[in-house]
Amino acid sequence: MLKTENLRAGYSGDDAVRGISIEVAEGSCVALVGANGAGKSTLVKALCGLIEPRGGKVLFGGKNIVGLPASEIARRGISLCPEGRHLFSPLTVEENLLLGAYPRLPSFGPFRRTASGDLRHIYEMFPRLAERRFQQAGSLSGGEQQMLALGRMLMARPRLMILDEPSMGLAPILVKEIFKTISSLRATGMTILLSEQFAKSALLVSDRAYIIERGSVVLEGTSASLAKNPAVMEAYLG
Amino acid sequence: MFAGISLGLRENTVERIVRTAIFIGLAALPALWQGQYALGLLTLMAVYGVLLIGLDTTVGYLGQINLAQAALFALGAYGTALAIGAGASLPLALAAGIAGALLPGAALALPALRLEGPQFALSTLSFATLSIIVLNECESVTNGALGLSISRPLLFSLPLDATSFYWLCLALLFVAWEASKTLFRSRFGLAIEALRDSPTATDALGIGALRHKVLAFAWGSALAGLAGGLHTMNFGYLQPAAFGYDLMVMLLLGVVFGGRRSQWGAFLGAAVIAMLPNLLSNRTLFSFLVSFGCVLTVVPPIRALLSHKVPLFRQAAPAIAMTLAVTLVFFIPNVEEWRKGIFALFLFAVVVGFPNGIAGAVTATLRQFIHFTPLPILPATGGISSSKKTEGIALRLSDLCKSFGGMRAVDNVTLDIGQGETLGLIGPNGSGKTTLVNLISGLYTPDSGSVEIAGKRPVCGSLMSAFSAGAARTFQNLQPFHGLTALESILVCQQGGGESEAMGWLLAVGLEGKARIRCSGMSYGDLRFLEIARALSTRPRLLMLDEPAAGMSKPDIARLIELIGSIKRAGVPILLIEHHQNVVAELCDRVAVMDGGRLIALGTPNQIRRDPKVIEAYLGADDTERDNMEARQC
Amino acid sequence: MNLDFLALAQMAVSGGLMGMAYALVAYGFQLTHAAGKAVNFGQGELVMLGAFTGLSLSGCGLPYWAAVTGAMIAGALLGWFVERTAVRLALQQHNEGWVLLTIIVGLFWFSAAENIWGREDKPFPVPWPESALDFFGISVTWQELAVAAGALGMMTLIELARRYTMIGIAVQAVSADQDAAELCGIRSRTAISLSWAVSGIAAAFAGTIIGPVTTVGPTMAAALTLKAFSVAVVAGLGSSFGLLLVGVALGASENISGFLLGSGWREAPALILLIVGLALRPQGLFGKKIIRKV
Amino acid sequence: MKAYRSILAVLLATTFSTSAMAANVVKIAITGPFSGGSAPMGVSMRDGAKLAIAGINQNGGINVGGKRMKIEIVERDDEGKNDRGALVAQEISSMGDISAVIGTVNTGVALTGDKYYVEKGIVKIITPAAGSASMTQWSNAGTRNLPIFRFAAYDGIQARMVVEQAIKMGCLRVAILHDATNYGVSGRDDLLRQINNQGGRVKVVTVEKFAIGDKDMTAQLLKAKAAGAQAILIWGIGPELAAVASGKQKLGFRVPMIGGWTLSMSNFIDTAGAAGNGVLMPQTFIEDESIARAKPFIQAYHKAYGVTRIPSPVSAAQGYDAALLLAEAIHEAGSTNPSGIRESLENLKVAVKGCIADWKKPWSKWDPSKVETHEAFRRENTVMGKVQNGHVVLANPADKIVLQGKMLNK
Repeated sequence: MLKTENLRAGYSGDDAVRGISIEVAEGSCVALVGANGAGKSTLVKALCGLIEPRGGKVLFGGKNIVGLPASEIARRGISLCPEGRHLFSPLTVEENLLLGAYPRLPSFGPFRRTASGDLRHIYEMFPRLAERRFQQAGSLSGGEQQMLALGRMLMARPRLMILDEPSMGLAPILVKEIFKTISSLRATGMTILLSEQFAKSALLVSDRAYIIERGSVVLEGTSASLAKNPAVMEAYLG
Repeated sequence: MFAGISLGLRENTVERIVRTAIFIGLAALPALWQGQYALGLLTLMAVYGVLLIGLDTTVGYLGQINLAQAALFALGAYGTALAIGAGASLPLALAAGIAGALLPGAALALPALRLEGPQFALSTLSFATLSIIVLNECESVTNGALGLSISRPLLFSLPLDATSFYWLCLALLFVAWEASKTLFRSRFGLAIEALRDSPTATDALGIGALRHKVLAFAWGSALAGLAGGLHTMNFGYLQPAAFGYDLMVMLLLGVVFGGRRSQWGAFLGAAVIAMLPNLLSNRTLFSFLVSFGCVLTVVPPIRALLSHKVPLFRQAAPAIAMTLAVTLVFFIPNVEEWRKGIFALFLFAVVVGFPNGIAGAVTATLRQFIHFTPLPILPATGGISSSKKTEGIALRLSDLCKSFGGMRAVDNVTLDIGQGETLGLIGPNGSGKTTLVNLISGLYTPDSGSVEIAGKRPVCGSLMSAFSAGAARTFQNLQPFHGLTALESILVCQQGGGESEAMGWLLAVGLEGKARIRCSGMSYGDLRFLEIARALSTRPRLLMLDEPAAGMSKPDIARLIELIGSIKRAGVPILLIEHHQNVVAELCDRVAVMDGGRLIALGTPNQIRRDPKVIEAYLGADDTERDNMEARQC
Repeated sequence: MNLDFLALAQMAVSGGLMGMAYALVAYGFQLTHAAGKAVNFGQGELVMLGAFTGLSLSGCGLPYWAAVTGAMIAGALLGWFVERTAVRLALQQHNEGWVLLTIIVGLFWFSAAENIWGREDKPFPVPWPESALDFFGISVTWQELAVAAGALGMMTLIELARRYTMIGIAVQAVSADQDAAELCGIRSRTAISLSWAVSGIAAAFAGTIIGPVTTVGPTMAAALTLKAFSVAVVAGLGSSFGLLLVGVALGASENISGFLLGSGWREAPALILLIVGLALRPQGLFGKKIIRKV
Repeated sequence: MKAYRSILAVLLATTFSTSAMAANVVKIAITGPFSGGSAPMGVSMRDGAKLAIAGINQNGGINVGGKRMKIEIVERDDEGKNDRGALVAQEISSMGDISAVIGTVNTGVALTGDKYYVEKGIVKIITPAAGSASMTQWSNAGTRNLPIFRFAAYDGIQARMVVEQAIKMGCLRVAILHDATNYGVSGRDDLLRQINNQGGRVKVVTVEKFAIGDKDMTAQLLKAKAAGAQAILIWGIGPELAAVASGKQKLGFRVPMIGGWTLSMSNFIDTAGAAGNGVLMPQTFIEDESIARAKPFIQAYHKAYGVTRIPSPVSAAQGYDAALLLAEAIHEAGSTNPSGIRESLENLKVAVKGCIADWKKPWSKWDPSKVETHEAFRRENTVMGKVQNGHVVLANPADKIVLQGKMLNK
């Protein structure tokens, strides 16, 4: 479904992503694992069009999407839950969720009614959000914010979900909860690309994984095999 | 593309030669281009030159939109006029003009320069309006709206005719130019340059933003006062209404048009705003200029078309504007009525076409064609040495807390760093490490708890205070001074000491070969080393390195380890945030681990490596521990 | 004493009602600042062009409301044009050029208006009577009421659209976090252009409601823009309620200080307060504190 | 490239054509604000003068020493700004071939710029700027052989008429309102001087100021009302005057409003609407086609510029007559030499039939102690006008004879 070929990207200065080729098959969950600063976030941003790649290709459903604006890529079905969540903090929880479904909703008129089915679905999944639906997103706690970010992404009914460091900045107990949600999503047959610094958890929920170090893929394979590979551990602590 | 010509001269020397030649030419011009009008224009240009060099200190060097310059100009003009009315001699009258602008300018600068962007613009605008109101209303002093008429006083009992007055203005312009240039080449100027690029970094490195800004503003005001004095003597009649919004906008346009952060730019801008609106009254010249401008602007889009690209709107916009201007010039019966509109189109084309102004565009072109001899590099002295060793504790944090919104970013952290100790701070992304450094260095004010650096308690939330206590830091997201060279970046940070000492610091981090390269052109890894050199040059009592190895290549990391090792050997206590475990393992005496804002472990690198809590924090939870989670959901 | 008190009340009421017009133009600043961190320094020219368009349309025999609608459409186009030609270019070049480009575009509008509509001030005909109403000794003209009601109505309308239509919420999302909005499939450029168009509508509408008071001429809005800019910055470029409050307070304070100190000084106290106030609270009275990140 | 070459050709052609013709033309400069706030006056003045000049050129030009010379106009927009005005004056005075200058609306511009004409001895006719200072500066300096003439009812005359009118209407307690510009403040001073001349008969109860752009005059009017003013004497321009008139109406403050000639401009009359009725001002010209003398000019102006009303009729008429007077002076001088023109302006032999009056020797030899020597208008050829239903009419119908009249003998 998604395929990159020798993708290069970066901000000012050197490339942070130095020629990465990955593949995500329909219905699978693929993890990008690597330490902070390995280039995972840059890769993910390049996939979604938030930064323009310096070289290489991104094929989504067989079409090259390099150079399209992020909003266009989002409309084609790639949904990113960005690192640091990036909620619309002055807006309410419900508005945040509605915005997730923005391309489908009427600009004027009864948008809430149009989206009510999806909203109900999200609120069932995250009851905490239903309780706080009219609260400002910025006033939520870290875990709730992450749930909202996930919820917002689900509202888009994406073909491919990309989660960038969903565990970042959360207490361990909340991290567990997030991973539980991810694995339940995966169970519904959603295609997921997960970028994660916590190798163990990431390898547990994914089918395949790529270990990234300094902008390049250093290891790839099924998650089960990688989990047993001592080199993975090495990539972190050594 | 071009080999370029090598002149065998330094850029600075060439600039000075060209400038002197131009001034001599300008001084001789009245002999060739005769008439009162020519003199009037040239004098106005010289006066505006002084004024715009002053305005450029805020608009260019400080990077703030200053709308008070026209009012300061007015205050200077009135100062001079009143002094002349009281019988002052010419130099004294000019001094009165300078004082007339400088004092209110400094009074404005103190509150206004704490602000930025629209807020700064608005407070200067308010000041400007207020000044005009005062000039208008204090009729007993300023004669209000009726205006003041004065005649030009004698210069040392010599009467000044129009030509000699022009020479006087020209001479003062030269002095103002040279003085500004010298000022902005000095450490003061470097500091101004640095604080525009990153006020956070300048404050954290003890350069001090506000002090420098106020001084720069005061200098700009003094020049406005001088220009005002000259203006009074030039026209001999003053009216408050002449210094309103229109003049302000015109001055601002002049600076941008000419090119910011350059005396050349201010001079060219002055020439344009003094001459162009007046010269454009001449229809022939007008048509010629506009047509010529039009031809110039169609070059980029045609070039784009020739290389089979659709020209960008940015490239095409100036051409569209100029074509419209040409259409107006040749098809409107009364051009004089459309003068302002055509002038606007002209300006639009220049501002879009040359975002760095005329001076910026010309300099860039010249640098392409001409190779100047680079400045010499002095031998290095000094370097990392163990100069400051005190007993006791380098850093003590007690019960430090900070939350943002609902998130506790730092939660009850208590930590000590001993003298000469290197403490590693690790933890997953978002665990609060950088927030902790921001609290120590005074960028954030803690919600509760206290920070003690080398025995002193800095004022909470003040970068400068933490710096004076001895803390110096680098930044996770680089805060380089883009406009400065590597050498200048060090010079501006070090407290005294000359170029050779600065070279010593560069040598210590291995950047001695890149001393004359601008930060904007340096690689990421080099900038990381430069930030360390910057922090070192302040001779800190506590060095905080925030992810120094992030984004570095393997050989660079090896160099970094060596560098931090030598700093450590010199006895400087270090707080090191790092993800690369090998860096931490090799350098740190102790390691602290943060997770979710809390300190979860503290010990030697080996202890930490084996700590199950740490391993879990890094590798993430096991799904096996369900019970925990279910307990929470109930 | 009694007369003085009544006079002060009269001043405060007239000033406050006109202050609503400041708030409306300031609202235009706020809209564009929220969307793209830029404001139009040529907003006064949009106010003026809106008024002229309205005048020309009603000169063509259109009824007042149709003329106002036409002016608003023109305002939307002009606002969009300024964003497209000037602001976006400057922001692409990453400098403060947008300030100058908006001033320059304004200068061009000014010259164009002088040549198209002439240089004199013209009256703007209105459907309401010229007489005044009397409330407990304070007289209020229909015109003043119309300005206040118009400003309030326009702001309410835009604010409702911002809060209760999907497109309005999307524009707010773009102001809050442009990248995140893009990720939701919102075309942020379009949203920003839309904000500028709405800001142009507010400006043009302001032109048509103050036109009858100020008369319509090329220089009609110069003073108004500066005051509106002050209102926007003092209120904090983030709160529409704050704008109204500050606008009314500024209008009233000007009139009262003009009455007490002499009319030449009418703006002085507000200006001093403004400098001091900003020094103490840079983010504005109703603004949120900005956290520096490194 | 081709386009560029053709543009170049046009440029060259214009350069050569102007220099080739230069010998056979009289060059006259017209300066004033043609853009910005005072543009209505500047443009009307310019267009009036151009109308006169076009008429002269149609008849073959001026007979200068037996040679028919056409008049060429150099226009310069001073934008109403002093600095720009000074530069315009410098430019014109250094052109070398300018015979005379007509113009200036803003007194400040005259104060900054006129000295350059005086230095070069270039003749300038100031119109319609009425501020006293633009002439008194020369009498104060004791300048000899002054080449500056004024063709406007200067504020001294106007102020006197305004004060006399107030007395005539029995308003002995007056409030003075004026704008914060040079024009308004000097008008205020003239009014105070004239009131002083009346020897304590009239009492000024309050003096209030307003800024350009002020639309709410409640404060000033409330103060005037509280002080018991019986009339408002006002000096200002255009929309602010209208704001005062509407403010008066709003507060129910029904006292006469009398002020300078600018109250006759359309930007006051149209804006004030019904509130403007009854407002009085001195006039030198009224756009009224029933006045036989004015009719041809009014019709010609309307036709030439495609308008149904002149933006500032007084400025236009004064510009027209000033140009006629100048042409006659050049003819009588028999040369385009400025000093000759100055002398013949001071001793005009033939009465010039203008649209305001028949001008018979309007000026005389400059005497620094008497500004009247270079002032064309007298109390006698200025009338009181009144706003009535959107038009200016004569306040005193008997004055019609003044506007019709063939007077002005010295």
